[in-house]
Amino acid sequence: MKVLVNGDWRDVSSDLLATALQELGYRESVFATAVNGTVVPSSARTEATLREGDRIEVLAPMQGG
Amino acid sequence: MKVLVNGDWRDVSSDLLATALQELGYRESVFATAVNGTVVPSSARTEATLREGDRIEVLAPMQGG
Amino acid sequence: MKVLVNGDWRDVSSDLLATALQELGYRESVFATAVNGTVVPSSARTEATLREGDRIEVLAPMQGG
Amino acid sequence: MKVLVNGDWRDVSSDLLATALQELGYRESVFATAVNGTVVPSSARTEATLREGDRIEVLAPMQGG
Amino acid sequence: MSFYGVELRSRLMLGTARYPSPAILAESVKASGAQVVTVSLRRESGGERAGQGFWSIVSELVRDLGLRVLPNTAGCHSAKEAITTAHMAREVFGTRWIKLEVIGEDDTLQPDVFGLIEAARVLIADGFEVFPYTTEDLVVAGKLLDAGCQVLMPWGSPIGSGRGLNNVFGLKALRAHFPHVPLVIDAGIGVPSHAAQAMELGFDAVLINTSVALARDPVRMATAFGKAVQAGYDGCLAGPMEPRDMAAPSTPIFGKAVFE
Amino acid sequence: MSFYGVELRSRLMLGTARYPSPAILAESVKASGAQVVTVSLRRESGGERAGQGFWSIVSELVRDLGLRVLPNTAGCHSAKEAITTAHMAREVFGTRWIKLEVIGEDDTLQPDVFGLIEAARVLIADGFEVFPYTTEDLVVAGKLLDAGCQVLMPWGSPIGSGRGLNNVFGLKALRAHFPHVPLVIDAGIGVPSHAAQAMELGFDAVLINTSVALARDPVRMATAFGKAVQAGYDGCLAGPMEPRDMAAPSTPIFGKAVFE
Amino acid sequence: MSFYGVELRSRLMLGTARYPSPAILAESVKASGAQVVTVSLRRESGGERAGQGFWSIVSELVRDLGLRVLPNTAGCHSAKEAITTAHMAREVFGTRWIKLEVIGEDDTLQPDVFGLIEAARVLIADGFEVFPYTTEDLVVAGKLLDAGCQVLMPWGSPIGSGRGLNNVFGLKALRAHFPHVPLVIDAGIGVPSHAAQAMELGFDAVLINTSVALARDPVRMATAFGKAVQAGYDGCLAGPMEPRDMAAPSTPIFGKAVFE
Amino acid sequence: MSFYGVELRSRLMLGTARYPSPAILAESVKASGAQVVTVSLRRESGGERAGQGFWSIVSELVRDLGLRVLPNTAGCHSAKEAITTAHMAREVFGTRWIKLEVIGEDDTLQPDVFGLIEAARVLIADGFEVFPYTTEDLVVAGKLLDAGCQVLMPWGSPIGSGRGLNNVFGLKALRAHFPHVPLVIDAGIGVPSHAAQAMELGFDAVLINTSVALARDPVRMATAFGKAVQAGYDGCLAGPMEPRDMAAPSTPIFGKAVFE
Repeated sequence: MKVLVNGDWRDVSSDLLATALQELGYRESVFATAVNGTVVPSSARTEATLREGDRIEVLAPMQGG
Repeated sequence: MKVLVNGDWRDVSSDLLATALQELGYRESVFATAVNGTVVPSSARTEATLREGDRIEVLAPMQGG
Repeated sequence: MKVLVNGDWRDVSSDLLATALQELGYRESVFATAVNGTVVPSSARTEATLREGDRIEVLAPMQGG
Repeated sequence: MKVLVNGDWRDVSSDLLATALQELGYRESVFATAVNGTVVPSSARTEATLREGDRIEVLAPMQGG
Repeated sequence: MSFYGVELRSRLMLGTARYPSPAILAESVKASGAQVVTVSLRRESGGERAGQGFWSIVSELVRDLGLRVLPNTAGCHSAKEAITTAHMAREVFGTRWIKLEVIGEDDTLQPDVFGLIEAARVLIADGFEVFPYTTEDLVVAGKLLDAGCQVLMPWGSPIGSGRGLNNVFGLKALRAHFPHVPLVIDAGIGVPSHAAQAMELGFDAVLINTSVALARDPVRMATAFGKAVQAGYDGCLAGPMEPRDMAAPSTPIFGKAVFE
Repeated sequence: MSFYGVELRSRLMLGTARYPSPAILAESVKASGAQVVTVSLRRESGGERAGQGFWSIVSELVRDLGLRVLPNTAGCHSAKEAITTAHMAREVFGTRWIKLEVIGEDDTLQPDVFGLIEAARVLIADGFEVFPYTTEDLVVAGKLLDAGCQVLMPWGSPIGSGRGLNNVFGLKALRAHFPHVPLVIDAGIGVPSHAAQAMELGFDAVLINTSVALARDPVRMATAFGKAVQAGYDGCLAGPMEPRDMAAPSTPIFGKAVFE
Repeated sequence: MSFYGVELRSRLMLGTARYPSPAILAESVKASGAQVVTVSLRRESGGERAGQGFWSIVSELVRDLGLRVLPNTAGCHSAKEAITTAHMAREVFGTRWIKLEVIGEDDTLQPDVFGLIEAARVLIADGFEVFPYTTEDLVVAGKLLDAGCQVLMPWGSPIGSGRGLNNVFGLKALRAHFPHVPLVIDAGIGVPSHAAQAMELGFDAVLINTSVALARDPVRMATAFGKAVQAGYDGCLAGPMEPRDMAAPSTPIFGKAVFE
Repeated sequence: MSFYGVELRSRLMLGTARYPSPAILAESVKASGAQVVTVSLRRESGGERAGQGFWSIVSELVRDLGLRVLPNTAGCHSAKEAITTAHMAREVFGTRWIKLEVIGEDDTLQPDVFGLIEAARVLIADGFEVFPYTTEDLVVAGKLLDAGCQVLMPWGSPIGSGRGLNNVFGLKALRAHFPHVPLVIDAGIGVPSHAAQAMELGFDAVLINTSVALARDPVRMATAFGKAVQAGYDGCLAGPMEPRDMAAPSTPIFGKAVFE
């Protein structure tokens, strides 16, 4: 299934957000997620299902002013 | 009938705006009118009816910056 | 003998600056003196002679910016 | 005879300023002269004598602010 | 320069309030060379003729000098008030032009940019040609243009303050972002050099009132502003040199005499 | 306004250096309305005709427009140099007027006020009418007046810098302390609003050169400065309102309509 | 000073971006004495650990120094974006505080006050404690307060410009109209004297980033800003003298000696 | 920083005049961290003990805090007066240091640079270490240095005016031309940000009096100035960023999320 992750098209096999993120290499680290512009809290990722073409944003802490 | 003219309560006998204005001393001069916050153009004054308690604004040209 | 002390005419009997200053009530305190626009150091006051009409300045510490 | 004209050494044969200036090509035009830092007015040039090594300034009008 | 298709030669606009006398008002308008004068509306009681008197003076000027009248909505604190006032002004003054003021705060008389945009939208839909009194805010400016305004009137400083241009940086940014929109500095100009500076920054025109009307000699001050606006406009178009940190001799130093 | 008994209508004085061409210089002088132009002297070699060429252009302007020529001692770094140069200028230009510059520092081209006062004394004894290029220093100004100067030319900012008035406070104090002495801002004016500001502060005239000569369009800039000087002068005499910290309405609020 | 019930001693807030190294960031935070640091969010690809690395440094500082983290919504151009980003920040940083930026224009990075107010309303309803990055506009400020903001963060000048306070008048008016609201100058401070000036105007705190991070010696600059903020705060509370136009002697002249 | 071979840590110098009470003077000196205090002389009549009282307070501070006393020649209007006063001060205060003031004009209390240079020459020949109160004039500065002064004290604005730095350009030029001479801003500083600004311009120290003494809370203001001077000094040495005309995001925009 193709999904748009941070602006790049990626293939994932799982249709669960949590599992898909693991496939994409996101582990242990601190990050936040949104699917199609809606925030998906960490606690909800194991139940959030993905569909072909979904837009996923994965954001991590960075420097800010 | 009591109407509020430019913030002061006044008695007028006519329930037509045009006639009431004449009663109130407005003649010949250049002015614009609004009743209850709605503009009443000069041409419509002869048909505009007044009710007890109506708020009438009569405005004339003045200096402005 | 009349001398001008800080702008006021004063009578002093002594013609020695040191003694005249004592007459005028200057004792112990920290001050500097000039006679006719010339500085007279403390050490020289016992030998400095005065003449009728001399202008004496007696200055003490004060606040300054 | 060598003289310094506006900072350059030049040979002139005449020891009269007026004639020397002609030799140097100054004709008709509006200019002012000084020899060794002293102004020599136009009227005095025919009588002003030069000596070996004299410093001559010849100045003409220019733009100024 | 044109406002809503009306070509104007003069880049000075003049307010009509606070003059010592109608005669001095008339003389000041003439002396200024202004082609646009602002006017307003106020309550008049029956039998009173103040408005009529004022208007007859202005009408004569308008006719004799070929002026345009620009009514304002001074003193309005909401879009609704401003809209109603604009309609009444259109009827009285017979023009679609309206200087739209929606005041947000009474001490600084700063624009309420929210009410301003709302009123601008409504009035433009109603056929008005709106001159909005606004701040130097670029986003607000963009929304006013989107609403259909074809002129913007940013403040220099509070109305009647005479402080000149409080935020030169902000005004420069406004000019730079909307290079093709007629921009008029509308408030706070105190002395002719302020007006010249505004024009040098590239603004298209200046609207003055208090600093002429309250000058000791309003007519002479009107003349002064007329010249200042031209001076600043010419100065802008003439392409000024860049300021330098240090000096550069104006008189060439090449060929300098040496007297030892 | 008069300088050493010579009445002048125009309060703008113009330098003649750094223009793109003699023709543009001539047009700029005309456009500015200036009645005084500054000139200088430089070394010329035999056979060269540059000075002659320049002078014939200026002479023609002087004759046609009835100008006064004000020679300067630009580039002089000592009283002696300046005195010698002044004498040579008097002979060449046939005037007792001399704009006395004694430069004390080459980056800022600031006056050497010591050499200046010394040279002023000597030249005045020699019959010159001295226009000293000076700082805003009040004590220096007093000494120049004591020496017999009847005009002072304080700098606005370094020559050719176009920075405008660096020390408004100091210039105001100078004006306030010598209310009856003709004071001319001599250097650093960059744009017309600077010139207007100088006049609004009460200065009697302004001398401009670089900011006209180096403008993209010198002739138009000359026009601009001509108007700006008039605007500032009129503005000063018209008695400007005092600036206010906060706003006051320019449209009277009495009689404001209420639409609920 | 308290923000949403959190008492803070230090009136300096520090951004974490653009430092030469994480070590210099950490030292700068310590040197500044700041108790609040701002952070942000960005895209991270799987396997990348940049965010994690940054966060572990900041977390350690936060723990060791007892800091508060203030996440921002930098780079968001709409209310929607800013709202989504705020929610993600809340999850990642575990705080209800959000420095709300809705950018309206990319050259000046000025706030879009419309999107700002809209986002503030939504976020406050969602339980956030909003620190809005806004302009000096009084009407906007009023609407943000009405929306439930308990702190305002007006800009001094464009983010990263180092220009200081572009509109001192406007900022003074803001301070005067909301005397009891914590007001933080959020952008454009370039040197310590700018920060001191902001505090002297009565602002409650200052947020600095670029001018520390891009200084040649960020740690020393952080120290400098720490002191400047205290100096300005003390100076404000100490009740400064009014400036005078002309001089008054600071040494009493009574008793002055006379030497003829 | 050293003045005539005396090393000083604090870059704030404090005047002792115009405080509400001797106790507040003493507390202010302590709070400021100043290591140099200025004092003066005045006429005292026999039997009077005011000078003695003042001096015993200052002496105690001097002893306890290890201060240096810098006597001035305030109020002197000629070189002769100043020279005589300096000699008397040397005897009373037991120091070769003298803050040399020769006042040229009573409203602005500006230096008479002619009398100043003359007095400086004489006093240096007499063994004094002269701190001349001067203007920003570069030529005057050069002559004072030639006379043997090893410190210069240019004014910021008139003594007691609290106006800050009237001529930033001139002061910058002074700093640039004499990079190795200790330069102290001596007059006119009104608020801590002025002091910080002076230090950011690269000045070595600041002398304050009136703005501390006449503050509502002099002790707190003394603290404020102490911090401001350090802040400005650190800020100068930390190498500030250059100000920019437009914005630069402090939060990196690379990696910005997209929410459609």
